Amino acid sequence: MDTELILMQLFSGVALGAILVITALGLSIIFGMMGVVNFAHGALFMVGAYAGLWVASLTGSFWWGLLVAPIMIGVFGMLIEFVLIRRLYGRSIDDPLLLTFGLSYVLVEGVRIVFGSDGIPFPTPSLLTGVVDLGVGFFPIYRIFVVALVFAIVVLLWLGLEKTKFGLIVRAGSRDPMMMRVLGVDISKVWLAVFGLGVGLAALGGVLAGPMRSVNPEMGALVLAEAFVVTVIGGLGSLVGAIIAGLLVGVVISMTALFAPEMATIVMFALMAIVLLIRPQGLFGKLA
Amino acid sequence: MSAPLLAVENVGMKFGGFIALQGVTTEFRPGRVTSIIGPNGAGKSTFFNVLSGVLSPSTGTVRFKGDDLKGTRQHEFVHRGIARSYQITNIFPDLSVHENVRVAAQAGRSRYNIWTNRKKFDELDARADKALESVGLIAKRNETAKFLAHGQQRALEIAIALISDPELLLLDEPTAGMGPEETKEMVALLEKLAAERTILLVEHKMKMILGLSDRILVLHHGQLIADGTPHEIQTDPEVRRVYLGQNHGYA
Amino acid sequence: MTKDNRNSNRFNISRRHMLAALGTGVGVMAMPWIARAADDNIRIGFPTPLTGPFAAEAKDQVKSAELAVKQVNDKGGINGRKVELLVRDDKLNGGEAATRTLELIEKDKVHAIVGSLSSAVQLAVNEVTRARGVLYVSISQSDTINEVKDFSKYTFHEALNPTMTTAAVARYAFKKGTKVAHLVADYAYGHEMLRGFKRAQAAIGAETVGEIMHPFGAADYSTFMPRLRSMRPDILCISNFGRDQANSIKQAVDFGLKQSSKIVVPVLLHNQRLAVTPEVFEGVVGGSNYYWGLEGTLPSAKAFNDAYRAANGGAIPTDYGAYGYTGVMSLLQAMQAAGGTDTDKVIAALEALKYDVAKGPQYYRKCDHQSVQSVLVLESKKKADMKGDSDLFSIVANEAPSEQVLRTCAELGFPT
Amino acid sequence: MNVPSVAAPLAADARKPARLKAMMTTYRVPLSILALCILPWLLPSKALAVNVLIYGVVCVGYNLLFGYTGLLSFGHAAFFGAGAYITGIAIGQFGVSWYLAVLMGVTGGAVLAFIIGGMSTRTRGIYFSMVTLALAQLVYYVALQASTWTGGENGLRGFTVNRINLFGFDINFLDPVNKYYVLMVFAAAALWLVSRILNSPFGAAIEAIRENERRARTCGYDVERTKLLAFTLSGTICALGGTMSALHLAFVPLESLHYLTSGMIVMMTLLGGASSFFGPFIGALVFLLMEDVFSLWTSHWQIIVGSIFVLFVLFLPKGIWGTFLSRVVR
Repeated sequence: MDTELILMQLFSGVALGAILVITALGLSIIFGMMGVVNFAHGALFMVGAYAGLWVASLTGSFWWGLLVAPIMIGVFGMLIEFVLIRRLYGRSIDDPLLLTFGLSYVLVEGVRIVFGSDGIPFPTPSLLTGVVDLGVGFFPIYRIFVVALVFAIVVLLWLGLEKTKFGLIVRAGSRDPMMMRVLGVDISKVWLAVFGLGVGLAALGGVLAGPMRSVNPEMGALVLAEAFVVTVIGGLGSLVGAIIAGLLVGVVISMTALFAPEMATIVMFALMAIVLLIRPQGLFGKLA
Repeated sequence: MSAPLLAVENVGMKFGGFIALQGVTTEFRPGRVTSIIGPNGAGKSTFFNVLSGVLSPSTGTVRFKGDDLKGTRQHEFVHRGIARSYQITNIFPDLSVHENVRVAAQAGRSRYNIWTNRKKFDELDARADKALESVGLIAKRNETAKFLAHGQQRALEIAIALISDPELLLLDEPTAGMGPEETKEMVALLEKLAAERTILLVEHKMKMILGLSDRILVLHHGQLIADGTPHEIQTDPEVRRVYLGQNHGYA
Repeated sequence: MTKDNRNSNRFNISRRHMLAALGTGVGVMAMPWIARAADDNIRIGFPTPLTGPFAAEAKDQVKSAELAVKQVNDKGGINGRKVELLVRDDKLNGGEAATRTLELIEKDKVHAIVGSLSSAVQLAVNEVTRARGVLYVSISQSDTINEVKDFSKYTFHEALNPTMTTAAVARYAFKKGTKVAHLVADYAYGHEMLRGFKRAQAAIGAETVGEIMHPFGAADYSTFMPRLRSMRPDILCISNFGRDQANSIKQAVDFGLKQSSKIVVPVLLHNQRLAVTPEVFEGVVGGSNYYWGLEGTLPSAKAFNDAYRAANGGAIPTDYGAYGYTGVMSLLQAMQAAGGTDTDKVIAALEALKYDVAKGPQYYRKCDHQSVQSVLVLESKKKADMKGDSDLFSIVANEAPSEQVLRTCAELGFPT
Repeated sequence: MNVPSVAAPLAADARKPARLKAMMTTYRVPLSILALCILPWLLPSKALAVNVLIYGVVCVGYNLLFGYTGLLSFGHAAFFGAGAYITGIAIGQFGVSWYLAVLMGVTGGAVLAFIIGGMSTRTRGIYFSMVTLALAQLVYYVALQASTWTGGENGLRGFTVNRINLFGFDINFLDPVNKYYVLMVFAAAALWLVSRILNSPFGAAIEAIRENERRARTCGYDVERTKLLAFTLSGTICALGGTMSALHLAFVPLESLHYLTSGMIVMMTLLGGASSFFGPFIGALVFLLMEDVFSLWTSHWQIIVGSIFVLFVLFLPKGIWGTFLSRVVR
């Protein structure tokens, strides 16, 4: 195995990890801040891909799709929170999980009705097609762009949460929603924004993954399992955990693909089982 | 002198940097009512949690009837004879009042029997009814627990703690949130209970404590600053300065 | 939610209300399900995955099957008995397919079953029909159905199998000394395709420079591309199916593999090509059972295409759609020859049948009931060369039907 | 959703529904079995009736953990699938007699449930659901890889049971009615077993844990061990359902291990009513009937089922049977 191959393999692991990070972040934000597990996260990832495709075909440019689709689906996410999830606060913590599970059926079938059940081509934007030779190997430009964009978003998110007033409210809200209400913060607005942000991130993951995989109604199912594994490894509700675990899982899958390709999918679950045995609360999580 | 029921040696509890308890050493004789008082944040609840196995102490040891409780899992405490009630009502909301107490009684006997019908254990039913009678809830036997009034739920809390016939009963602010009428009833109940078993009480109502307790411990900033009869505590200058503030009469 | 209790509400119900409620409850349960009148129609069960990733192929199959039934009914049916097609959704799941097949046999009393698109569904239906002696014409591509372990004397396999397609494609694409790299889906169907290619390579003398098994149904193939690229193959053989095929080809192109090597697949799927842009599939070579372009050379193909266009508003039949037609038509022709639906007579008729309904002469081999038929080799056209939206492929080869291409009966485990 | 208590004075005949309620609880097993007897004649096909029987058993077994212990597992398909696969392999590849194969399937499922339960009951709340989902997916991919045993994605076949002898009778198992009533014996046994477990002291313990885990611990229950036993018992019943499915279809699809099957089991249980004994069975019946009927009208039936499920979670969390019990029978 020459070093060029190892480097290329490592890079494709990081690129795969980037998508895992962005989806797991959305899941962790919603859970971390609201204690709600969004079982429709995979379906919204898929809806995001279709929205990106739809906007890109309307405007003729991938970039509009990349910008507009996550916002559009983020607002749709807010609608879901406002109309459906809001009614469940105060009830058993399983209810939002069950509701979003039923919702995923509706979303997948809805997309099948509107866009048909076959895959639709999501052309890689012309600017980003092709491969660049960085001397140490061939790297597809699109994946370099994905890694860069995800890195930028993660930094943006970190700044938003750590440095801004809104970020402070969101983090405090996750610790003690009752206290926030007492302090006169309209916690329901915060949750609306947080759910919209989480769903928007899932949609963004979908748009970014569109050109890499074919866009089809079933693409969400595997993504949901992947997002769960990454969130569990990282530690439920910990954003740092989601980022580190996402990259870790991406690289581990990629390296396994080098030596024992058929085990690539199993290794993800095996990794999670090991983490569970050693640290049930995950690498960065606090004991539930 | 009989061996101490509970011996606490140099017990300390640290949460990260914050020291909740420091160097607490004392003993509890069987058959007496001891109250623990102290301003909020003095470490009373933490001390209770250590004694009832919810927390294992950072330093020091707790001996119950001579043997060290270190490493004993929380659910085994009640089988050893240490039962507790909670400051915030902590009952089984959707089970009936009778079932609340019956299921607690059953924990001592048959926890993994998946075969015989539980109605066959009629002595458990009898014990449950007896406990309900002793706390005056027998009339509400078939009500759903969450529909009881606050005071009645506190009484149910005590019944649940009582059902395992504990030698040491830890009561965490049993009269919290109660009006004068209900408090009077609770005090009467506590007096009846004090005759049969050792009680450790955490409370804020001074008149009640002074009337009820044989002995009072005062905690301040996680340290035991006083230990004596109600009269000694009232006249102890250190306690007065720290806890009772400047006024000289009863609180 | 789970904390809610049974008797949390003291609604005061009188006896009358309560009896009424119980009455309606039982009434709903006892909705009289009208048993299907057992008339003298010939009923053919048609399980197909109307929901799921292959819904489009399934709808094509239903249209073609209905066309075949209509054509036979227009000519007076079979000895005057009308043919009826009972379409059921097997949801591409073996368990569902088995349940639907049981219903078709036990409740609807069907005389035969045609259908299934995935090999798991085909094997499930086969399991149910062979225990109950029901005729079954299966139209899903798989080698396993031919093997003696799964053999049923009531089952006829109308579709191609990987051995046939890979042999035809290899003969066209491989030369002596060609360096071939394999990317294979790690499941039964993938292994069958790899085995077929290896068999053909041995005959031609093409050399395998590397093999990568990728997880079945994986979405991301980027992790395999660097290694494939490092093998510097002349030909990259991608042996998987459906969405896996579209994804892997797209990502191979992303990683620039098409610059250095030609991409070859065992089966080129009409709808998967539509799911990806022409540029991605450009130059990809693969096998197929049917392409509407055959109408230029084959009268039966022309007749089928025209009848299909007439019945479906000008739409052309796809590869998997054609299986619905050839499967049902071969069964009906056999029933006509046997003069009815007597199972043993129809089996004998099928074994002796010579039919050319859409793609040239075909017949069923005696030992494993595999339909010996021609195999097309197609190449995906550049966008510029396409004369219309459906003009996806050019026919680069048409292997005449021959048993040499198949595994011998002995190889399959049948006593010779 | 606690309904505000109506302060109407307790009328004389209000006690009658209470007595009816008590009667329905004590005789729930005989009543359920009576319902099972008439079931095949009410449904469009016997094959559907057997499926209702199978998923009814699976859901009632699953509800022992979900409705009664309050643990939402998303991995019980692993035990359903394991039961089916082990039975199929035992009959097909080892020529074991069918009832021994069923026993092996159930034991195998129980062992798997103990292992996965051991790992997952260390976590709590939402974490538990995610962990069970991921561990069951691990079993799915292992089954996919072990294709020499399980047939991989082609599914397991080659173990059709044509005739069986039950208590000396030689029964043609291919006949739909015979098959239904033979499998009904298993279903009745499962319902009886679950009912006994719920009535036992252990049944009271798991309900206490559902109500208030902290208090149960302080009352002296070893919560982890009790949860593990509940998890294993519910996994065992699901495995029994799996063995029945293997006998019924003579085929085991790989999808039987997928988390979408676990999701379907949760949906059926909640639709029927997780706070009642027989509710999950009703849920399985209604779900499969809806699926059978709607899929004839439109291939997009899943959008209807999904929407109905969302509405139930929102407005009728006690499910069809739970709401019926609380509204009509009080």
